[in-house]
This record gives sequence, C-alpha cells and structure tokens, in this order.
Amino acid sequence: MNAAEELKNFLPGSVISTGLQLNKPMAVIKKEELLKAAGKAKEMGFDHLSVITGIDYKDHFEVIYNFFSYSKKQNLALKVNLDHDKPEVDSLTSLWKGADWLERETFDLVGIKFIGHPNLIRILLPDGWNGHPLRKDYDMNSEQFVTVGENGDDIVSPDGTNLLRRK
Amino acid sequence: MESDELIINMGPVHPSTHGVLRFKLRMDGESIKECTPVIGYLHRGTEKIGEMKTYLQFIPYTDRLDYISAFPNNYAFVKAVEELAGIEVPIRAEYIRVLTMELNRIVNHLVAIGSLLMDLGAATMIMWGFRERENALQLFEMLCGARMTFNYIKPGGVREDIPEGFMPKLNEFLKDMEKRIVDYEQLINGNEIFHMRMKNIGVINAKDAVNFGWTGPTLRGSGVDYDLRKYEPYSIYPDLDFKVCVRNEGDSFARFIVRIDEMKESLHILRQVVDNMPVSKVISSAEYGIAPMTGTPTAVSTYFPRIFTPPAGEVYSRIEAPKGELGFYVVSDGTTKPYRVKIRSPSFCNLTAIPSLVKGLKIGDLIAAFGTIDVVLGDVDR
Amino acid sequence: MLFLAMWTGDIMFANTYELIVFILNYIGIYDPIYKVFESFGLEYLLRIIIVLVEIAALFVFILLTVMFLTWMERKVVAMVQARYGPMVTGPRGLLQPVMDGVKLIGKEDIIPAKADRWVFTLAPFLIFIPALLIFIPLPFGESLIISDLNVGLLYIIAISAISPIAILMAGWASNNKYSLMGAMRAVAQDISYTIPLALSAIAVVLFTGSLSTVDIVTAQSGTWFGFIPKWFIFLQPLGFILFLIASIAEMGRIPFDFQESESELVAGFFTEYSGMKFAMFFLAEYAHLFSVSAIVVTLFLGGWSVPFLNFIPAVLVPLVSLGVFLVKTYAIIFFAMWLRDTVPRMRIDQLLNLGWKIMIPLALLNLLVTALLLTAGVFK
Amino acid sequence: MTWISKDWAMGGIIKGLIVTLKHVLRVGDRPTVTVQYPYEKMKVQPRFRGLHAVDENACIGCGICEVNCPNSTIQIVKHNTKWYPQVNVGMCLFCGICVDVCPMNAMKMTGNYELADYSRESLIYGPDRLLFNKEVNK
Repeated sequence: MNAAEELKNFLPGSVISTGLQLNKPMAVIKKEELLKAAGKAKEMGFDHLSVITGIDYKDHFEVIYNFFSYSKKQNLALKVNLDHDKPEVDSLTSLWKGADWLERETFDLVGIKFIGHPNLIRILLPDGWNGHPLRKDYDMNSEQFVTVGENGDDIVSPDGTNLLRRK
Repeated sequence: MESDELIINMGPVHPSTHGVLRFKLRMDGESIKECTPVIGYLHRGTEKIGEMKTYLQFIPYTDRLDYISAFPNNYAFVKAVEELAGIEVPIRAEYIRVLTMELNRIVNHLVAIGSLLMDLGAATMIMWGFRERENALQLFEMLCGARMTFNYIKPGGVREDIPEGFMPKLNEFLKDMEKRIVDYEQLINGNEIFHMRMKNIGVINAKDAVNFGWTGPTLRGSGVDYDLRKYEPYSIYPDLDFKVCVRNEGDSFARFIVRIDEMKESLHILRQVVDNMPVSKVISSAEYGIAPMTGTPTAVSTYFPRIFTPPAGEVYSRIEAPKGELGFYVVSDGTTKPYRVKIRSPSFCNLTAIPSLVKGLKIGDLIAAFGTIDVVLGDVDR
Repeated sequence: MLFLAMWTGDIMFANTYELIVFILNYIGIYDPIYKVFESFGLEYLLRIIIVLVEIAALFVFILLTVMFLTWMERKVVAMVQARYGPMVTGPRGLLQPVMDGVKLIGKEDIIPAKADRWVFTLAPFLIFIPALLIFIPLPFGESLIISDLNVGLLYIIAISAISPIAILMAGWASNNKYSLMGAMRAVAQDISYTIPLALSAIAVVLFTGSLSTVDIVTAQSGTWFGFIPKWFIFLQPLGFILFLIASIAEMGRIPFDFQESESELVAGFFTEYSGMKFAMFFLAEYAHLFSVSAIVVTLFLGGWSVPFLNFIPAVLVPLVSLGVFLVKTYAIIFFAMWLRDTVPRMRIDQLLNLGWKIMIPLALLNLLVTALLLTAGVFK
Repeated sequence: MTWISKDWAMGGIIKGLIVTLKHVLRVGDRPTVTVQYPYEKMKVQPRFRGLHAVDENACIGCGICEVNCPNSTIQIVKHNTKWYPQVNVGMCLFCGICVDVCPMNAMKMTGNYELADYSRESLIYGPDRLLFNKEVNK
C-alpha cells in the first residue's frame, strides 16, 4: 500500500482518487479539504514540501504538491483541481514556512490565489504586471515596460511613455 | 535602547549580493530588524520558454539557471524527460554524467566558499578557488566545448564521448585538488576571526530547516542526514561508495564545513568513476523509434534525433544538485514541446529562510549567513 | 676630516634644518647667501625657504612612497593569490600608480545633488593634510627629522585623532546611508582604538621619560649582552602586540577595515566620492599606512637605530639610518598586507568588544606592571 | 573564566599566514597561473564552441539548423547563387545544436571567441564571413 492509499484510508472523504504520478504515489484531493489532507500527510511523516506547481489546463487549473518524507524516504504528491474562473485554494503556509515563496511564485506566474497566505504579492514579476505569464491565454505579444519610481516601487505601463529614452 | 530606524536598500547592485538580489533592510543602528529579499531582477521566464521550445532546444536554457553548476541542471531536466519517455541510457554515458556532475559540484563549492570568504573580506580564497576552477573549466571545455553553458547531457546519453587526453588531465586535477584542499583548510578552517564570524551565526535547527524547505549542504549543516544521491539514488550512484557529510550545529560554520567535506567526497567519487569507467556507446538512439539516418557524417560521433515526442504524462524528478534539491516538473501532452515545465530551484527555496535567519543580527552577519546559503540569482529568478 | 670621522653614537644634528645648514656651510655657500639676505634684513626669509624646501622634499617623498605602496599592495596581493598583478605600464607595472593618478585626475568630479557641498569638498582635504602633518616629528633617520618636538608622541596621537572627524564629515555630507554607516563605524572604531594605542605608547614613554621621538629612538640604540638590540619590543612584548593590533585598526585595514568594508557598505564613507577627491582619500589611506608603520618602528623596533651603526663613517649615517628605517617600516607594511590576504574582516561589535573589553584592560595592566617594575628599579 | 581559550594563541591565523607566505615565495607546487590576456592567449580546445563556420561545398541550405535553433539565431539567406545560413551572433547561445542537427555536417564551430563588436548590426555574420572552403584550405 503506497502513501496515497494510506492517506485515503485516513481521510476517505477528502481524497477523490489515488494513482501514480509516473512512479510516485499521488492523491487527488478535494480543494476544500487540502489543508486537512496536507496536515495529515505531515503527520504521516511527509515533512518536506518539495515543490508547488500550478498548471493551466485551459478548462481548469491543477495545483500539485510534491512531498517527501525524510524519515521514510518516500514520495507523495497531492493534486487539487480548481475551476478556471475562480482559482482559489487554501494556503499551506501555516504548515510549511517554505510554502510562502512557492505559493507566491505560483500566484505570480499562474495566478492561483492562496487563501490565508499572509503576504500574497508578486515575487518574480514587478507589482502591477498585467496578466499571469504561465497561463495559456497570456498574450505573448503584449509589451509591458517597467521603471522604478521615486520611492523605489516598480511602475508598469503598457506603452513606453514612462521610460527615459534619448531621442 | 532604541534609535531611529534606518531603511537600507542593499542591492540590486551591491558587492555581496551575488548578482542582482536586493534586500530591503530595516535597521536599528547596525542590527537588522527586518529583512525583505526582493527578487526577480534576473527573471527571464525560463518556464514559459520551456513551453515554447522542443525538449532538445530547452536544454541550453537549463544551463543558464544555475550557471555556476550547469551540468546538474542539464541532467535534472534530461532525467525528467528520460523518465517520461522511458529511455534507457548506456552505462558509459551515465558514468560520464556522474563524472561531470561531481566535477561541477567541486567547482560550485569552490565558488561558494570563495565568494563567502570574499564577502567576509578575505579575497585570497576566491582567487585560489578560481585557480582550481579554471582547471576544471578547461576539462569541461575539452569535454564539450563550453566552459559554463554546456548543453552536453542529452536525452539518451551525452553529446560526445570523452576526448583523448582527458583522463590524464582529470587525474592530474584530482591529485592537485587534494593538495589544494589542504591549503584551503589551513587558510580558513582554524582562523579565529573566521570562527568569530561564523560560529553561532545564522543558526537554524533541523526542524525549522526542513520546514523552510531547505535542501542540500545547507540542510545537512543543520544535522539532517539527507542526500538524494544516497536515499533516492539515480544514475550510477547506488554503485558508488560515498558518505553523506552532515554537521549538527546548524550555524554558518557548519554549512561551510559541509561544503569542504563534500568536495573531498566528490574527489572520492570521481576517483571511483575514473577507475571503473566502462566502455560502451555514449548515446542511445534506437530507443526513440527513429532509425539513425544513413550516411550521416561521423564527425559528431553520434546521432541525435532532432525531434522526439515523449508520451503524454507528467513527472516530477529531482536530483541532488550542488546547491540542493533541483527538481523539474515536466508535463507532456504528447507533442514535441512540453506542456509545462516547472523548475524547483534549490537557491529559490533556500533563500526563503533568509528573513528569519538574520533577524536581529548585524549587517555583517547577513553577509555571512547569506554567503553560506550559496544562491545563484539565475537559479532564484529563473 | 669629515669623511674619516667615525660615528660616535651621538645625535649630530637636532633636525634636518641644521643638517641642511651644515651641508651648505661645508660646501661654502651658506655664508654668501646669508649675507645677501642679511643685507636686505630678511634673515628669516632664508629660514622659511629652507623649511619650505624640507617640506617639499617630504611631500614628494610621501607621494612617491604612497604610489609605491599602492603598487606594492597590489603586487603582494597578487603574489599571494597566484596572480601577476599590474604588469603592463612600466617595468613590472611599476608606473601603474601614475596611470591611476592620471585617470583619477581626468575623471569627472561628481558632487551628489543632495550632498552638503562645502563639507563634502572640505572632507578630503581635512583627511589628507593631517596624513602629511603626522610626518613632521617622525625621525626618518639620524638628523632626518623635520622638527624634534618635545611633545612629539602627543602630537602624533593628536593629529591622527583628526581623521575620524574628516571621515564623519565625508560620511555625513555624502547624504548616503552607506557613507553614514561607514563614518559612524570609523568613529566608533577610532575612539576605541586610540586609547589602547596611547596607553601602550605611554608604557614606552615611561622608559624614556620623554615624549620626543628622537629621545625614544636614541634610548633604543645599543645592545644588551652585546647581541640583543635594545629595542622596546623586548621590554614590552605585550605592549608591542597591543600597539600593532591597535595601529592596524588605526590604519583601517583588514581585519579592521570597517570604514570601508566594501562587501557590507559598498565603499563606506567615500562611496560618493570620485575623481581627485577620491584620490585624496586613497592617498591619505596609504600615507596613513606608512606613518602608522613608521610610528610602530619608532616606538618598538628602534627606529632608525641598529646596533653596530657606529662602525660607519659619520657622513653616511643619515643615509644608512634612513635605509634601516625604511627597511623596518616596509617590514611592518608587508606584515599588514600579508595579514590582509589571510584573515577575514571582524564584525564591528566584535571589534569594539576586543577594543574595550580586552585591549584596554591589557594595556592598563601592561602600563601598571611596567610602572611597578620601573619603580622597583628592575630596568636599570 | 571561559573566555580564556586556546584561540588567544591565534594558532589558526598563524597557520594561515604560513600558507599565504608559501604562496608569496612560491614554495611547493604553487605557481602563478594567470594569463596576460591580450598579449598571451590560452590554447582553445578542439571542441570549443565559438563562431560558426559553414562548409561552402557541403551546405545545401536545407534550413534544418534554422528550424532547430533555440533562439532563432540562424536565417537562411541567398549568397551568390546558393542559400546559406546567416548567424546573428548577438543572440547565439553557442549551444551547438545547429552543428548536431546538420545532415551534411557542413556547420561547425571554430575556436574564435573574440566576437565583441561596436554595433549590433556587425554581429550578424552573413555567409560571406562564415563560409569556408575545404578544398581551398587543403
């Protein structure tokens, strides 16, 4: 019995299905129950949150959490499916401090909101950037210009008017 | 006693932020009250590029993530693709891959230690480190024609076989390196001022380190006996004899010593690889289901399929890069390009802990603690 | 007559002025010149001219020394780091400092918009001039001293206490946080290190009973048992170590280079300076390196004196003693450069701890023990 | 009295001073290693990936390199009567994929690495600067 099935035994209501992510156990979790399932996984010994991945599947979003257990040397992946219109899921920052930046990055690039995150702002792109680049409907041809304002904040504009360009 | 707060912008152009990292520091005199890293100045959208390039075309871009140690980046992506497509790799190719990666680990740690010492004000170590790094870079140049951005490891093997004259030079390097590490240890390890600067600075216990998602030498400095090469072995690491270097103190000094020890272990691994190097072809071609083109000129020793399509699926594969756990989450939809590439870069995750690590310390300690975390901004910003 | 006379060990001339007058007299041109000036009633003008010549010579000497020191620093660092260092301009890159100077003069002199213009401009001069003034009571050799002040040592310590004010001015006027922090550090460091510096110098003064640098040097001539030179380093080993550490802190060099600490504060107090003003800070820094090393040599390593100097002709004594003095000084400078390549920087609070909690008590202890032993008549 | 320790002897610093002195005096196997670059150049390895070169006779102008270039560096342009690649070195990653994929093995990379120039336009290397002729070189 792999870790995903074990998790299903503990929380039959939260786990929709179990399967394999190539060769690693994976459980699909109801999005409302993610925090509970992740907490259970942490209790089971999965103490290392390796990565949070957000994927845009055009009709829905997937957020995948990869865990590792230092004590058992086992892998576990949790997956939640989110609506495309309202990509919101609970934040794991209360359980893993390392989730902070990973969630901010996912928010920044994929545009998934993490409810309960203490500081959910853009991390790689400047504040005020238009759109989330890793979404499939992101317009690659749109230009955005970034300058630094008087107080050190980034200012983004769709045209180059705020650039100091020599004639 | 409190004085007025001073807000200092450290970076993005600053001698010791290793590139374009910026710290917003709220200072009380010399003490740091709050430290906020601001990243993204080197963001090149590598993950988006990955969605637009074929699998082979994306490999050069992985070189540019952690440009100090590019072989593990190549390998991490290629490993994910190989797992996805189920490609068998010739044994000699695996040996060459491990050889390059361990060599690169030495290079990375030399740069890490050197720049740490330079940030502390002792400029000698970085020059000595670069002296040895230069020898290693020449080996890389001999092997694949590039010194930092290799594009050498390909799905199914490596780009070219080891050239003539490589092995003697490598042996010379290994012999040389052993003596040099003794020099480094004499220069730094016992230095009382270095102890003053490093011991009990930036302490993080094992539980917090795991909670922050720390990996690599930084985590092992906190006493977690964890190395993917050992506990989730890939490539030929199960056949090799090496030990995981762990220190229990969890301070900057422990993280430094772990790096020195890892260099020695890497030398040990390299010697085994050199001794046991098998003879076989270095790239598999039939596995793709494409027959090699007949009449292909032979100057480049092997044939690469230009385009190949792994079956639809997703994989998260990770390796122990010099800086920590480097993972690639690759989703394939059965076309020639990946549907999604997510990079779990060790620098990014290790940097998460900096604000709580340096709280209440002096500005000089920020440099020391930050130096021992060893980030490369190409890897942080991607 | 003069060429044959052996040196007796006594000071021949009180200062360089007298030496110059003697040489002019010996050649036989002093009297005619004096008469010319006397006929106009302007005897004092001759004195002034000679003093100005002396000062010009000193100035040129210091500039050349500083240029050589920058070259030497780069070469020593390069040798440690398995590099060549400057190689292109001049033989072995010896003219590199000249080219650097030309480059710096040619640079635009930038004054930041929100800087305090007057203070900003004044600070480099205020740091450069004391760096030159400090050489006035320094005996470069037998008879080679601009002025043998009877409060020489006090003068040196007083003059070197001006530089933190200039640094603070520079840091404050730049209107830059890094500069300000660098300046604050420099002041804190200087206050905590001048005290052990002065205390261990006083221990030396207890032996000589005089603050005059010439007296201190002459007290160190001769030998014990015929082979140990009578240098104060052997009487004051602890004092020497304290003084050396404090003087390296005074020079502001690694491991105590907090005023600059380029990996923390970019360039410290002169972050905003460019062009000639930057060059003045740079020159002052190396002039300081030379002067502090010279003081260490004067106080503890016997200055220009070596045992057995009295076997050479008296005419050569100033030259030989100058050579001896320079060799000793460069040894100390080399040590400072060598140390810089080996050790990392300390942290500012650790430095202050070291200064206040360890060095000042030790210096006081050293002073107490020295005074007790002297009173008991051990050193006779 | 815990603050009295053997650190006071500064043994570690003295050890370090000895090592650095050994370097100053070049004791043992510690030579000067830097190269005086513009006057003295390092030997480039045969596999070095520098500026491209295209075999005039072998190249058939098929455009496979153009398709496979990750950064769209290569364009096929007309030169005299045939079609040859033109490389924009300013965008080139020097990854070597064009060399790998060339079906005629006409593309190769030379050891020329001094590619700095005064304008972006001059970084576009047309066939006139890239072509070499194996026959002539013999």
